[in-house]
Amino acid sequence: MSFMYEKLLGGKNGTVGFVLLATLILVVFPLALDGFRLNLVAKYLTYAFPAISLVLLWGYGGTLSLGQGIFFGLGGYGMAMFLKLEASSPENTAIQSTPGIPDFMDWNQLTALPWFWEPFNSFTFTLLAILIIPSVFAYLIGVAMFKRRVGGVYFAIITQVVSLILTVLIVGQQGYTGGINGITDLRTLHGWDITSDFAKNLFYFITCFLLLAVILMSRFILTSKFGRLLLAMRDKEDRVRFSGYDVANFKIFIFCFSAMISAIGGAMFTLSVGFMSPSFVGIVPSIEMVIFAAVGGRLSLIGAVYGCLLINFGKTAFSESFPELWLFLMGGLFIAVVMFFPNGLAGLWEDHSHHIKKRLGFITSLFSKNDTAAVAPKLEGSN
Amino acid sequence: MGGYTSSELMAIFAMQGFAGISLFSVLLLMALGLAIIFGQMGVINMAHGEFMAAGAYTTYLLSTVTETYFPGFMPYYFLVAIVAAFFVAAALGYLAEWALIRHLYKRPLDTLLATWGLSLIMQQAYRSIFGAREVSPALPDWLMGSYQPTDMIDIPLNGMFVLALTLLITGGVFYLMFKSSWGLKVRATTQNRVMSGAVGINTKKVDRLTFALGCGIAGVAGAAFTTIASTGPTTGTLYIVDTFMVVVFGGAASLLGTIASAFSIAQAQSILEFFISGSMAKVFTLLTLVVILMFKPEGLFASKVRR
Amino acid sequence: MQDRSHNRGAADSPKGSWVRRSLRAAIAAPLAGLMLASQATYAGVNTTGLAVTDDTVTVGILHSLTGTMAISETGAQEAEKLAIKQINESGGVLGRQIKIIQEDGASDWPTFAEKSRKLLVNDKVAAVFGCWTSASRKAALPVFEKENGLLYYPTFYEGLEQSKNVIYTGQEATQQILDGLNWVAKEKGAKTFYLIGSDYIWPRTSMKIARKHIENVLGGKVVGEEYKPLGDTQFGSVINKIRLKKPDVIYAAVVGGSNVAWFKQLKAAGITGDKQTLLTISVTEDEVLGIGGENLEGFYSIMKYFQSQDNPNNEAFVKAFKEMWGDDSVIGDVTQAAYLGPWLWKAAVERAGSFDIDKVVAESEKGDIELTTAPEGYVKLHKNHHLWSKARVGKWKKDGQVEVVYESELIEPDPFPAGYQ
Amino acid sequence: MMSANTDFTLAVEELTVSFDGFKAVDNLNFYLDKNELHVVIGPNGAGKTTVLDLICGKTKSTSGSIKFMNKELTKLSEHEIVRAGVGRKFQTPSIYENLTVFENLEVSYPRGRGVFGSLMFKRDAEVENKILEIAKEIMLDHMLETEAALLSHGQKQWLEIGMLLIQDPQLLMLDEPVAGMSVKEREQTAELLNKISAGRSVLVIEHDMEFVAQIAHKVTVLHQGKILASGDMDTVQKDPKVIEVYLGH
Repeated sequence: MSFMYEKLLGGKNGTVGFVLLATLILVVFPLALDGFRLNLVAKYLTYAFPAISLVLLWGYGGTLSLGQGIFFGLGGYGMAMFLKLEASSPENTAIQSTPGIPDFMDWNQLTALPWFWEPFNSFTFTLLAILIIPSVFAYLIGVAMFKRRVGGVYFAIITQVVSLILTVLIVGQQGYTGGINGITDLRTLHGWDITSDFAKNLFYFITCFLLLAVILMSRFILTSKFGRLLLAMRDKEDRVRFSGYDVANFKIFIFCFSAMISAIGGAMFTLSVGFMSPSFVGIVPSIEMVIFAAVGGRLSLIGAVYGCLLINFGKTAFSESFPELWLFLMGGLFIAVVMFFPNGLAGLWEDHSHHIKKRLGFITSLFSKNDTAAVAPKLEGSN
Repeated sequence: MGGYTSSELMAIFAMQGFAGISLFSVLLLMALGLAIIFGQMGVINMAHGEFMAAGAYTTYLLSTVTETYFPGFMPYYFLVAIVAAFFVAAALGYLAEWALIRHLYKRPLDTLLATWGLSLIMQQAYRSIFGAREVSPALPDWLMGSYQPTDMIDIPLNGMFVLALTLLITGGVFYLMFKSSWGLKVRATTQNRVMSGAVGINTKKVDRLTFALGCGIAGVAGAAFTTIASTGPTTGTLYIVDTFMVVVFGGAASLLGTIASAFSIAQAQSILEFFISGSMAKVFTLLTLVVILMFKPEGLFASKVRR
Repeated sequence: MQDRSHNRGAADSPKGSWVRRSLRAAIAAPLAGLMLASQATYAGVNTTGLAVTDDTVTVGILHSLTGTMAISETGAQEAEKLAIKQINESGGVLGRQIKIIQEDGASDWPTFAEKSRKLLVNDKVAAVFGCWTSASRKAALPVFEKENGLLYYPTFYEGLEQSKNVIYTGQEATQQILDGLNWVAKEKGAKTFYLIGSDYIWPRTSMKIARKHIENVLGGKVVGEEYKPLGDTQFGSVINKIRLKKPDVIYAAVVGGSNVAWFKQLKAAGITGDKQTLLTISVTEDEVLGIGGENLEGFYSIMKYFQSQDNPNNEAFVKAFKEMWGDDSVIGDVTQAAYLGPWLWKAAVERAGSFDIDKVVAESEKGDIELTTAPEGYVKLHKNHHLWSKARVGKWKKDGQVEVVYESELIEPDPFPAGYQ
Repeated sequence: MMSANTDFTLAVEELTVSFDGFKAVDNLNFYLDKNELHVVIGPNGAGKTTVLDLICGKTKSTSGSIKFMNKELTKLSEHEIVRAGVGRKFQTPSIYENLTVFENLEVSYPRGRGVFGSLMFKRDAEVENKILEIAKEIMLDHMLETEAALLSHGQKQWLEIGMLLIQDPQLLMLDEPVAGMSVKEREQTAELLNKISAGRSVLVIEHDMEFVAQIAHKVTVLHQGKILASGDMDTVQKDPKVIEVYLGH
């Protein structure tokens, strides 16, 4: 148990933050929000997966990836391919020239299912593919880049280009991918209606549990020697190398892990929203994921979740009332976070928590520190 | 290519070559400003495309004003517009450096995020001021039409104009960076900020002017760009990644590298497009670049330095 | 201007922070019992809990106000508001004034799905007028089918779809394409065609239909088929290919920002209306604002509606539109189609005597709802949820308007055209 | 080119590296015995740091051979060279400022060097004892929980030496270990170096001649990438070429 407590929850402070988040998403939201809003929150929470992956990769590892959309997209598309095949049974698609293949293939004059779609008939394969394909892809990019010590700015730009390539490819090869419309009209999973309210609620809770599990796994990594090495590499990469570590391997591992997390988010996105499109793969969503992490606090796993929720609630609220102002606000937020609050919400919380403590007395004995407290002194000098 | 006469093929060859050169001048013009800002200063300016759009909108504004108030001046306004585009974009750049960039020189990844924020703000500003619709300035007649050396060859005049402008600006940048005393200061500052400060160079001023110069050139690119396409609030985002690829591929610190890289990318893209679809041409070009960069991360033309 | 503010007021009133609204909902719950009593008075026109009261009915408008599609979708939502204003002025629908809740799709497909769900589930609107791109419709469609909503979709599109919950007021691909091709083959004696479009579903499907028609019906030849990535602005290579192939007709479906670059570069390369026949299915008066009339002069568009169409319906429509939205506004094909939506809905509702979606759809599916007042001329709703409409070919003039050079008979909509798939 | 095996801990033979034609190290031959504390001196730009870079793999040689206990290093990557038993301290103290002294030493502890090893690494008694032992040696045992950023400049230098010592290298290379230290700290460092050179070879780059005299068993003078003189301190100091180079500047 003490292993659990120290390694996964991060001691008392970490536990409090974790329990607060769990309470918020597992109890408060489901009680306070109607089905429609809860489904929205599910969508927001799926973005928290890539945001958390960026905390690991960028906040701790010092490697900024502008390509997390790639992995989010791969995970999402994997799930969408399975669901689309199920939705394209010969009975459902009898009207097509070639029944039994997805509608967009038929429109693009394909007459048979492409070979790489075949395995997605199996749900087991799909689940494995969602985890493995993005990791392998990240591994290839990682080996090519990190073994050659490409890092920093160049890594950011190259991952951005890769996400552009993938978008152009998906849009251009619409017979195989559904093109710019994406893969839409997903209805059932093993014959079970995924659009029902019950299904949506279930997906919400699955997303929550997966998210909490991902946070615990990330905690485990960060509290291990690996975590200290990540920080060490970020600040003095040469020293780590000349202490006998193969730095590239560590970066590759964390990149693959972050890819896998993002892909899980993508898969849950497809289930919650009911479709997948190239607009979640490209440059803009990838950068938005970075801002979720930055707003939450780039060194706070839990902060990333709050960052996601805050920005997306803001986006929805603002786009309903002041659509013109939204981009100004978003842009201003980017700049403000970089220039004035490099530690994001987690940093603000840290700075002001003792004021709150004075006022709230008793309650703050629980609230005074969240998980970021442990790493807060390490925030300086990040990039 | 059966069934065509040799003169037809020659004509196509010539025009196809020019299509590549035309793309080259566009890429180069956009990349030059970035090569200065990113290559010399190490600042990742994700808002570079928006500074370009600033130049394009300036041109549009001038064309509208001229058309309404000084119709007689129409044939010449475009030349004025290029100069104006430079100064408007440069002034915006000067402001951005002062407000934003100067605080972030030591944090390159953070400049990336901050300038992305800046680009969002600029896009929305364009949308609020000029509307969401794409606009397109009326061009003087001498920019329209084409030059026909033979019956079959048509070389677009606007393409030639952009090419000439590109050569002019490139020459200017080279002179400024490598022949003038100001260029010496810029290079000194970027190589060793502390030392340059110590020998009496006002490094703050140099930084600000260099950034403004880079943005100004982006503005000129924007003005030139109105001759071939339209301008919308998000026009800039279409080119930013390509532009970065040109600079990175060429080797960030090398202006010659930028030129060579713009040329090879443009020709590759343009030739590929003749044989395969546009999307696949783009995918292949970018993929090749990424693969080459993985093997030669410092870019094609970077000199070997002691690290 | 007064009406405009009225509309905006109607649209704004249900807004506010969602938190506040949730709270309000919580407070409202105990009152629901009381409200049941009042529902009885209009139970006849609404048995499914839609947002209908004794004197109002609420509908949704869902277009992109922000993002890249805002340019195109502005006209459509303006036309829908004009139609609703006119309906209200003439006494409303079943004696009820129409209230609008407007949502922004933000050019983002999932947002369309999200906002559709909001309009249907939270706001319980009786109908939604909205969507523009196929992608946004595809994203929203499962929501409409799931929540049994009703969407009036205004854009000409690729067809291959017929949902119980959607009324398509634009033309499907065959309605736009076939007659135009017949015309150009007959009028210009065209035998060879070069097809070029942006790379997505609508141009590809349209080109597929065009190619089959050219090859199988007209006995012509397609000498080239080309797709450019969305937003691409470099057409040099394509133009060179066109020169090499020397087609009788360039058949184009290039959209968005690419459109401007495409026509500018054509003109710069000396390919102009007096030397080359070019037929496009993607340029309306809206696009011309960006492209510039001088770059299009002499080229042809096929649409079902042009602003310069000469009939009394259109004259009144153009006048009303400019009164409401300003003298500078132009009206394109989709704008007109969007204007039809509220009128078709009103007609169906009044014949059904109810706002219930199922009843309204059932009336619409009878295939005999007509509009004699449509700006494009007489239209009729087909059983298959699409409109009977005419195809028109317009020749562009320098001022950005067309001269209509051809008008077909009413064409039956056929979203799943046999022999063209 | 294959060079014969030797008894030397380190044998550098015909080592050359050029940067765009400029030869920073030119045909260098250099040997280091067990238990030897060898100091390399020379004017700025003589190529001293480059030699260390070449040995520890930071810079790749153009030609020549570096043999460490008869193992060719020029083909190995940095971490392999470290694992072979070569430790290197940088000119400016290179420690993890955000970690405590204890954590700095722990991160350098030569176990759990692989990805999964580091994930499963446990802080057991063996680790703690070793860290304590090293901390004592570098005079920081009273500051184990202090964040490294708060150490004095001299203490940082020691900490970095300690981070090398914990790996028990056969060859220890120190680039200007006393730069910026107080007189007292220098003395303590000299003592430390003399203590740790037992059982291993130590290669030091230093400017401070007084300090060099205190510690060096053998001195090599480098000039323009070549060896100018080599031998004990007295011989070297009297060498006319050396005097010329140092005074001629």
